[in-house]
This record gives sequence, C-alpha cells and structure tokens, in this order.
Amino acid sequence: MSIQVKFFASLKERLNLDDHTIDNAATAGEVWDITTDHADRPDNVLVAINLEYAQFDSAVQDGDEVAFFPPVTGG
Amino acid sequence: MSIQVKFFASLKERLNLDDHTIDNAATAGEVWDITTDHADRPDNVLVAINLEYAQFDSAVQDGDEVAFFPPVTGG
Amino acid sequence: MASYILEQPFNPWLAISDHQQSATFAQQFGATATFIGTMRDFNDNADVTAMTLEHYPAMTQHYLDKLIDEAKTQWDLLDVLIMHRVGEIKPTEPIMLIACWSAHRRASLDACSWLIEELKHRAPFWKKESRTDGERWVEKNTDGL
Amino acid sequence: MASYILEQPFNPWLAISDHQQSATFAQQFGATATFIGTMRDFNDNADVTAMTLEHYPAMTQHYLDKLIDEAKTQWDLLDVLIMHRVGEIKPTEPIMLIACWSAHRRASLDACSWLIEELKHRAPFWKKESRTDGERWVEKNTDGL
Repeated sequence: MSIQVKFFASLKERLNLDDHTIDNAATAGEVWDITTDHADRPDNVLVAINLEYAQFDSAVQDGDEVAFFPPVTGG
Repeated sequence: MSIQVKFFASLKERLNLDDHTIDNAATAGEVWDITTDHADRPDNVLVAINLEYAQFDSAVQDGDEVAFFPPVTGG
Repeated sequence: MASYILEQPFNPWLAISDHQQSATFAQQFGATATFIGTMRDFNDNADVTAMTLEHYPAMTQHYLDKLIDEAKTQWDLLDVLIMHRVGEIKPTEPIMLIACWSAHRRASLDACSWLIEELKHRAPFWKKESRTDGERWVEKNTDGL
Repeated sequence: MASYILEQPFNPWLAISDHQQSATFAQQFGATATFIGTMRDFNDNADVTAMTLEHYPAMTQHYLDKLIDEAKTQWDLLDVLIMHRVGEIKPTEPIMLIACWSAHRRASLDACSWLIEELKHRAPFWKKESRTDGERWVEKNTDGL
C-alpha cells in the first residue's frame, strides 16, 4: 500500500513537512497522525483525498493522494 | 405660459405627433388631452416632467417640458 | 464616474481598459465587475436584421448620471462607467456596458447587477427591430431569464 | 469553457476579448458578466509590498473546472472563462478573472457572482503577504464587504 501525502501553505511551514509517501493507513486521520507524529489537528485544517474535500475519518486506499491545508484564501 | 411637449417611440408614431409647445395646462393629463385631442390614455404610458417620472395628475408650470412615452426597452 | 451615449459602435473591453488607465481612483481598487449587453445574432430567427435604439437624449443622460449617483449612495464604489449605444445597431455589436470598481468585491458585483436592472426599467431608451417583414417596436423588456 | 492558472501577469480585458473572438459559441450571446480581482496598491498601508499565491496545482485545476461545470448545471451559460494568477504578484496586478457569457442577462450575472464566492471558499489557493517586517500568510478570506 502506498499513500502520497501533501501539506500546503502555513500548515506546511508550521509543521515543516515535505511531501512524502506512507505505507499504510485506514483513514485520513491516521495519515495525519503518522506523518505529523500525532500533532494536534487544528480546528480549521482542510483535508482532501484525490483532489476532493474529505474528512479526517474518510477512508483512504492504496494509491490515494491525501492533502492537508489551511483555509483557502484565493480569488 | 409655455409648455414643451414631446412624444417618443411607438407612442409618437401611433399618435403621429411632433414635438410642440402649448400655451396653458394645469396637469400633465391636461397636456395629454390638449395635444392628442383627448386620445385614450394607454395603461402603460409613462409621463415625465422636466426629465423626471411623473403622473397624469402631476401639476405643470410655465417652462416645463412634458414627455409621454411607452415602457422603456433599453439595456 | 462617467456615462456616455454613443452613436457609433464601440469596443467595450478597450473602453473599460482605457477608462481604468485614465482613472483618478488610481490603483485603490481590488474589484471590478462589468456587464456588457450585446445584440445577438439571431441565427435561429433570421427575421431580425438590425435594431434601432431611440432615446430621449436629455432624460437619458440625466438618468444614467442619476443611477450612478444612487449606486454610489448604496455601495462603496471607487468608480462607475456606463456606455449605451443609440441609433442603428447590427447583430454582434455591443449595446451597453456597465463597469463598477470598488475596494472589495461585493460592492462592485452588487452595484453592477442593480444598475443593469435599474437602467432597463428606468432609462428612456426604446428598441425597434428591423425585420424582413418590416419594423416592429419592442413592447417591453424581458426579465433577463 | 476554459480555466487557466497563470504564473505571469496578464491583461484581463485583452484575455476576455481574445477569448470571446475565438469562441465557438460565436455570436449567440447577448450578455457578458465579468469580475476581475486586482491586488490593491496599499497607499494607506505601505507595509504590504507584494503577495505570493501558493496553490495545489492538480486540485486547483480540477476545482476551477468543477466550478465551471457546476455553474453550467445551474445556469444557461454559453461560455465561462476563469484565469487565476499564482506566484509573486505586485500591487496593481490582476489576480483573477471570471467571465460568463449567456443569451440573457441574469444567467451571466448570477453565475459570475456565484463563481467568485465559490472560488474564494473552495479553490486551493493561499495568499502570503510580503511586508516590510517579513512575510505573513493571510489567515482567511474576507466576506467581500
């Protein structure tokens, strides 16, 4: 099993985490815990699985891309 | 006393009336009656006095410009 | 703030761009909302070959300026530009433009939407369609849907 | 229908004009509504000297296209163009544009207004301000007022 993990913007800077790949996780929350070494989950953190918004308890599968980022501020 | 009278668009064509000046009238309705020889007042006819929307019973004064026209269709 | 009645075809994008570059509000705007009304090419209704816009010149100018003033009292606008064609208009030619500049987005968007409805219902313009079978005055404006 | 992520400054009026001229919807449109977001020149807040827009490229492109698709299901639109800058943006440079073409006015106006709000709340872009005292991530979008 292989899951791609990405962080963006202030969250990426604050956690000081680069993109990487993990071997095994059942949910996006587990992906967070593994990659951040169980860092607190900020209230406003957004989760995306395969480019769609998801939740920490959303299931992940082999080949998924999971991303964590702060509230968006484009436009 | 002198009142300028104008008609526009389909109303002008239908009544076949050019702009002209009348000597005396107390209200826009009287202006209409005098200039159209008491033609029926269409339900949707609009009245303007000195470039502002008004009513048939609005008072007119010396020097006023009174206009009658159908519903507007610009934009 | 400016409004123009035009007797000749105009390029709305160039007009907006020119106005923006020469504007005294300089670079304080963060939002620009525009609306352009264009004469459709009635491929599906080849009866309409041209359109003529009559207006009541003094009242038209007065009303465009009045609408701009009313918009400025309702929203925090940095600038407004309105242009409206009169005379003969051919298919695919722009009929009118409204452009609103503001610091933040809702003012320009909401003012632009309000201005087009107000203009349609209050400014004294009248459309006459030229058709293969003659001319016909447009009786009333649509609700825009 | 098209969306573009741009790394370089762009002229929004030229982009809209070019898109319109090359569009396959030809001349069926009667209404065009546009919104342009521009980086303000903070004369009153000289702290901000530039802005950098980070994004999540694959998801950004996916979301812009998704928003266009959703707008098309809600309104009768002939075409939609979205452009959004990323990278370093200087004061007075355009950040994004939305342009909607429709036969009748309400579809383009309402879709344009909806798209800017949805884009602001859903598309994965993040602004970081460069200030005289360092850099700072913008925490959240304003309500546009």
